[in-house]
Amino acid sequence: MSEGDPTRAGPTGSIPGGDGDDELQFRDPEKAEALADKIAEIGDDLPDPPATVMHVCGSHEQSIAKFGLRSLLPDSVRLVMGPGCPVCVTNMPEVDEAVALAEDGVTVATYGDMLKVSGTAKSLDDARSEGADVRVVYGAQDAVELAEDLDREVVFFATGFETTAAPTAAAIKADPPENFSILSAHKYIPPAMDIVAEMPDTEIDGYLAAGNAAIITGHGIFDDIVDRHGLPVVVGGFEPLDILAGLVKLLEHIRDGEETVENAYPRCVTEAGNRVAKEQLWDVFEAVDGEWRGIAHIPDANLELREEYAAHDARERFDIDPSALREASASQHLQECICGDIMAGTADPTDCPLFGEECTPAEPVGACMVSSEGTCKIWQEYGGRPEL
Amino acid sequence: MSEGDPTRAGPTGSIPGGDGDDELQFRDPEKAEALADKIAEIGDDLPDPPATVMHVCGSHEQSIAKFGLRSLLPDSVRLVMGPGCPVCVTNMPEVDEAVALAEDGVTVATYGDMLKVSGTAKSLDDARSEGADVRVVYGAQDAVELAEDLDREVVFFATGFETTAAPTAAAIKADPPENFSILSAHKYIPPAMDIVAEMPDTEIDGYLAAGNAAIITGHGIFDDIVDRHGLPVVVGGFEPLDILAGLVKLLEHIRDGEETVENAYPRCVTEAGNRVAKEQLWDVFEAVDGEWRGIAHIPDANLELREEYAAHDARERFDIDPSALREASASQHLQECICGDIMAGTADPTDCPLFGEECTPAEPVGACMVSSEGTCKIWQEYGGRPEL
Amino acid sequence: MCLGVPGEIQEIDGHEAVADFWGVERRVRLDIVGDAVEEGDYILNHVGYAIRKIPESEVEQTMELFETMLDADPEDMLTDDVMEELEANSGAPAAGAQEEGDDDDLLEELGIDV
Amino acid sequence: MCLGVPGEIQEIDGHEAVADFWGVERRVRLDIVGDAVEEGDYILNHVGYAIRKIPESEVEQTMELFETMLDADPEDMLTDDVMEELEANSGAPAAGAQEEGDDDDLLEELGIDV
Amino acid sequence: MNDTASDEEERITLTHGTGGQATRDLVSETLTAGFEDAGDALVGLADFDDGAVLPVGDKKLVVTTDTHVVQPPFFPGGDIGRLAVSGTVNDLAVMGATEVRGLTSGVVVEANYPREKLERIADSMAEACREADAPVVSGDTKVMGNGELDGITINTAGVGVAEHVTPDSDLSPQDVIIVTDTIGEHGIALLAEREGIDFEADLESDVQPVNDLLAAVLEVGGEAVTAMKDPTRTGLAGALNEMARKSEVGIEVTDERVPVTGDVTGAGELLGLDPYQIANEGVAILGVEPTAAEPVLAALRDHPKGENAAAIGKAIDDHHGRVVLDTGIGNRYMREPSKEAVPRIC
Amino acid sequence: MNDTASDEEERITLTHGTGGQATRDLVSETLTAGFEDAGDALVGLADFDDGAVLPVGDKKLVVTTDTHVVQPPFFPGGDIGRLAVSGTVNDLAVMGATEVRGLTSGVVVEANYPREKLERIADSMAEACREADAPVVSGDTKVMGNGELDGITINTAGVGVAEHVTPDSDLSPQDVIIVTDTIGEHGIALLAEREGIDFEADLESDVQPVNDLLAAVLEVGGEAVTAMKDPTRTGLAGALNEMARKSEVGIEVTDERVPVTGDVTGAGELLGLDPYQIANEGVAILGVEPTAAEPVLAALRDHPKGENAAAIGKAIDDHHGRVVLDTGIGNRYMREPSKEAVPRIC
Ligand code: SF4
Ligand code: SF4
Ligand SMILES: [Mg+2]
Ligand SMILES: [Mg+2]
Ligand SMILES: [Mg+2]
Ligand SMILES: [Mg+2]
Ligand SMILES: [Mg+2]
Ligand SMILES: [Mg+2]
Ligand SMILES: [Mg+2]
Ligand SMILES: [Mg+2]
Ligand SMILES: [Mg+2]
Ligand SMILES: [Mg+2]
Repeated sequence: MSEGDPTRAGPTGSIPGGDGDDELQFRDPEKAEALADKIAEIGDDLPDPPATVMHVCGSHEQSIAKFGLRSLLPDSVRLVMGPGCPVCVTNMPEVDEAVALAEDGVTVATYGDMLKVSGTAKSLDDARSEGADVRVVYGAQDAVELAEDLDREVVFFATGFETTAAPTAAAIKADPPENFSILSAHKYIPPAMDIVAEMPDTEIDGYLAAGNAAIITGHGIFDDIVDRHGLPVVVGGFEPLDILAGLVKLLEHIRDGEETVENAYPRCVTEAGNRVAKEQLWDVFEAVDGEWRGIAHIPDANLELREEYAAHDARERFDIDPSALREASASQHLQECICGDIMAGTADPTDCPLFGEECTPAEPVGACMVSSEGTCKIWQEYGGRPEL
Repeated sequence: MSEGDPTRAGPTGSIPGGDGDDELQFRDPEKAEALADKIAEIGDDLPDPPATVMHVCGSHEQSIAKFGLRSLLPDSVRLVMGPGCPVCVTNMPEVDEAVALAEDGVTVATYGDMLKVSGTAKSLDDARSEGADVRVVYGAQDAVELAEDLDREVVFFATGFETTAAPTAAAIKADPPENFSILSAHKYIPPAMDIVAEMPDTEIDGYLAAGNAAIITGHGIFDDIVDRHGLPVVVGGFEPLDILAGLVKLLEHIRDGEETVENAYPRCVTEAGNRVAKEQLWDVFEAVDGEWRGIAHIPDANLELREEYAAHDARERFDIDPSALREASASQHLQECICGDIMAGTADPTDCPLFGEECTPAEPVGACMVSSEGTCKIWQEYGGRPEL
Repeated sequence: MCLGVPGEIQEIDGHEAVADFWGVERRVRLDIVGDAVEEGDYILNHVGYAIRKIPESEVEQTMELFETMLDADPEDMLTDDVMEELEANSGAPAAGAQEEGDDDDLLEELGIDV
Repeated sequence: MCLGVPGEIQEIDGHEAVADFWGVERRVRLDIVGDAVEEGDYILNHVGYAIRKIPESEVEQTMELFETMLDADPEDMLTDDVMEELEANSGAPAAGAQEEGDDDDLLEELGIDV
Repeated sequence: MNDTASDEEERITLTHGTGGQATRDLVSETLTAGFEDAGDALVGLADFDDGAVLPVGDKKLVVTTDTHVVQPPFFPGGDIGRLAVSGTVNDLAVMGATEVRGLTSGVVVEANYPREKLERIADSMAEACREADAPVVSGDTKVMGNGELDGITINTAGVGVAEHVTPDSDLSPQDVIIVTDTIGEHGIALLAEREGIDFEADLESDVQPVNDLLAAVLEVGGEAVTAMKDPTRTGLAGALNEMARKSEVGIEVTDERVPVTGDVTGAGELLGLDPYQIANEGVAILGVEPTAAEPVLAALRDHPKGENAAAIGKAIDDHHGRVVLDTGIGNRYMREPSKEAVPRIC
Repeated sequence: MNDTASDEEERITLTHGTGGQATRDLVSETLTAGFEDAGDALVGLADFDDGAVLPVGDKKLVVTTDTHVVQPPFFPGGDIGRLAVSGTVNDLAVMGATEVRGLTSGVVVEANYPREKLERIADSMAEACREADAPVVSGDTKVMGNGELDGITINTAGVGVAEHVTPDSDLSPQDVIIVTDTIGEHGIALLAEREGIDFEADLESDVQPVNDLLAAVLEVGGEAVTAMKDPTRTGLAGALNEMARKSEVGIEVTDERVPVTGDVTGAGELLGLDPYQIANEGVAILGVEPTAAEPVLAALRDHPKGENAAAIGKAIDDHHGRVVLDTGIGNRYMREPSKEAVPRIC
């Protein structure tokens, strides 16, 4: 594709650079219509409508909102987003630690989405406004290179699910400079799916599992979830057709009462996952209990650096003391935030009285409005579920 | 005088705030004319015209230039400025020390005039432009207060003749905070008057001595100069009438061949001077040999902190290393500067080919163009010796 | 930040490669891609790391999956003819905006009645 | 920086005083003034330090000095009359610019011929 | 670091400077609250348009201003000088004043800034001025201390004369919405350069003055050109929403009709950025009565700066104040970005 | 710290921003070297006047700009908002455009700036606008990151209409030189505030718009008012020198005729500063034909802003391009300051 070609051909879903016959349209409107028709048809046969289908990935929500996919679903299908935004579930005390480090003169590098996430008293963006050195990086490798270039301590505030933790692990294992360390707020998603599936108010009929996470861990990992909760799980990709196809499969299983795992993203996901990535992930991190913001205390769902990497663990290298930051009490508005319910699938952003009023991406109240993977932000940016 | 009174009554020379009868006009045009007539008359009777009268004070030059006094003098009287600008005679290595300290992260406070004085490689202003913390203060006391307010080392780069050294001494003796120290470039003027009087090309017929310095040291100090060089010395004040009156006296002595000291500034100067100030001055400082920029190496003309004040002596407190700054070689222009000749009374600024062209107050080449007490700067700002 | 973006490997240098993402090139690390990767291979990039090689065969498998899903239902409107038509279209993607004919065509396309 | 500026002491607080310099007030240190200073006294300020008390008597002495100098020469134009005139003027200093009469006066003062 | 007490004071944030709702709120609540509008202005401050329109004698004078704070000041495809001239020329042009009577230039530069860079910036201002046939008639230069300013800012104000004023508020249903060029290049090029994300593609800003292009549009379209707007800081999405809101119409846009280069969409996908929400400079949005749409498009495509012009949708009498995007798969609203990916983009 | 190598690059210094010869050199060598002047400008960029004059229809349009970077932004007697409006209104007015058609306002503010301060500044802009009967018609707001800007800068550009243009270059010998007010208050007040030199006197800036005052002048003086100028950054001395140089006359000034308050001279003596070289804002210098001098002075003194107006000298056909000061004791040239006591004064 030439750089000056003023068309949207590339980005509408073809794999780039290939010759004609492998340029596949995963955004093709007519196929989408056909899949939507299929969904409508299955929707008529569902045993206990509406069926609630939960996906657990911000990229899923992005695609759903960006392409207006909910407008294609029948009333008998309810598609909700669970705790799929790693930014949103980052706990305030974790942000406080990053802020405290930044205020102590350490260079804190992190993903752009993390800047506006509020800690107890302030966000990293606030700290930066007040003169702290906070940098946005594209990923762990860029943070390592920053540490190589700078003559001072660089802490990478590492957030994200297992897909993102694997690159962090790789960066740690690739012998980064001494002045580089990690403040891990990485999370592991399967235990959260367990917890949400068991929440009393949450009535999930099936999971559309996140393809990216499954790339690393393999879809075999969802067998336990199927067993424990009696739900079908379908692994789906992120293009509109991937999602619609995943929904077709998932709704078929719901209609047919099949408690099974199915891979609707075979071009990327296998049963065993990416062995190398998985190895590095678990070599560097171990799963420990921890609080997910707005959701719950979840066993084995936080990823902590193992002791042998203490030299690159910011919590070991520094005496982090965010206590001064904790004195401020949560604002009135924050107490009204229903992010937790939204992530548990029991509420939509439009159910929140602050949505689009007091709470906007420019002045977010809850974490769901901060990240481009947060449900509230996505609904706000793409206009939510419009009556069109 | 009310603040809104739009007249120049105050500043044209009366003593402020007094009631009518002590509001004396030291700038009265008609008295000035009478004194000028007197000078013209004496000028006609001078034994060996033109008589060269040297003053050694930037404030004298300021008044002379500002009020156009040279336009009142007959051709038989040549009024020149000697090494009367403490800024101009500050040596490059002294500036280098201040720059090195500033670049090492110390807060350097100094008089505004010092900012643009070039060291070997750069000025304090250059250092400030590059991020060093350099502050302008009104005097030593303000620098002390700065040190009290700041949580870091403050060095006062102290320049000036004995009049200015006395306040520095007072500040040191008034128990300043620990983080306050002095980088002394103070100078003592009588030895310089000795040196200049003996220079082969300099033919001085009399000194108009600086009233300010004499306030501290007393005019008795000039007896030796009279004895050694066979010259009359008249101590003069700074108002136009003071200067004209001083010149009348000095020219009378020249005409009459009287080698004597006379005090034409009795309202401020006594024979013994200001005993308290003198005591503090010599208690804190001792006179040592040193280089005056552009003039000469002069014995006992630099004022150095005595050992007992080492705790507040920047040269003792810090390991000042300006060697990196010394590598740059002086610019071509600087080599053409004739500041030294001007201060020795053998040249006028207009004799310098750079004057007003390559060398301006905005982009000074030599130190005489930097300070508001420098001859070149004064001539430039007030238009020199206009043919009006 | 969760984004996975497919790209084509252009050049490999040890653990690092340059990949082309729809004409835009960027470095990606190969530390955890898990498969042997060569120039010309497609990978999925996540935060600057290739996390998966995408074999062409599996791309086709996806396509088949969609077809299976639709074929499975004989009542479905998607016939082989339609499939063929879709595939034919995919060669000249979305260039419609550049190729308008005359005034009426444009207004018609936009649904404007004059 | 060599400047010496006369001011009138307004208020004394230990080693520090506030002095009035032609209507503008500023703190001055009294550490080295060398004489007992009271409110209402004149001092000469140099870089924030009073370096000299200026007794009124000596101000008059300066005036006398000027007179002596001029009187010493009988040919001088400055008579007692002139002195008196000067002193009279000093009460209403430099207010000329505010008090112009009519047009002709102004132009005349400025040396403009119309 | 500020203490907790001073944290409670309300403070200005980067979001206040992104040109969207937060900026409008700040401006209307704070910066213009006490201002009286010009009694005789045809378009005034309160209209928040690209420029003001004032009657002077028998002429309609357009006046506008923008301060350019772009970081980095040199970027692929241009620099702050070219941007400063283009920005103001284009603000005038989209109001209908394609003939620029005069620009003013207010340069503020940090002490210690290399003179050679300043010269390059000035040269590029001069070149853009020649390109736009726009003379700088009045200037001002200030220097701030080292550390008091991050490099350089340039304010340009401009005055021009309009025959036919094209505010952003005069769309009617059925008006065809046209963009004059591919969108997003400027913002993406800056983002890539600024964040040091080393895309090895040639992402270049297409910043340019387009008054000549719009003069060609007005020559053909005349009064049938009902509205023009400069989709700068808040991108295509922001500009369309503003036009819809002020014109009290809806706007319908078809995704696949919007011209975007492959590089921009590629970089957008890679960074998770929506090209519709990315800044432009050198692109204009037009509202054109249906009958004039084709001639205007033809005129645009005849001009070297308008080769990629496209009709992307139309104004509708529904969804007032909103923009509906047909994604080809489903429909959704196209929203104005509420914060900007890159704060110092213009 | 820069290394020696980069020290050799020529760099911008604070002196380049002081408005005197260094600024003129920088501007003419660098900033406007490649610019073409407006073909039909009556007064253009190259004239370095307070503003440009352009014909628009049958009107003469005056255009000007200034960026205000004053530090501190709040000072006794005013703030940056009042200064920004006054500065541009006065630039227009001294060109003869006492009727302001529109101002533009380009605010750049640092992230984390207290909103309350911004509000105070905006209020004071609005108040000055009302005082000058000058509407802000177009605005722009940008936010720079914390540490990227020292607080706030405001650019104002302005357009006005002049019946009779009063450039700074039209003095003739015998013209009477008038200043409309006491000089130096603005600069001295800022210096004192900025350097924290705690004068306990009420040194207050007299920054104000004087277009109303100059309208009164022009009503009485008409075409006999040959020149007007704003003695801002380089003070009375700078402005007079510029007028003498451009008009190719000399100017003779009598020291004792120049109105200066006791406070200003007192503070000047204390700090070793010459009130003639200190910035003003809200004072104008006029050149008036001899016959109109007295009526103009009378009109000035009838106006509350002109009570202290004074004739300070005259233009002469000698000492071309220079200003001769009669100090009462001797004569000397009054020189333009080549650097400024306080760089960020306007
Ligand atoms: S709209 Fe804001 S406050 Fe409400 S749930 Fe979402 S993030 Fe929380
Ligand atoms: S004009 Fe400049 S170079 Fe010449 S003597 Fe004076 S200071 Fe030196
Ligand atoms: Mg604008
Ligand atoms: Mg614009
Ligand atoms: Mg200016
Ligand atoms: Mg418009
Ligand atoms: Mg383009
Ligand atoms: Mg101006
Ligand atoms: Mg001005
Ligand atoms: Mg703008
Ligand atoms: Mg004028
Ligand atoms: Mg005044």
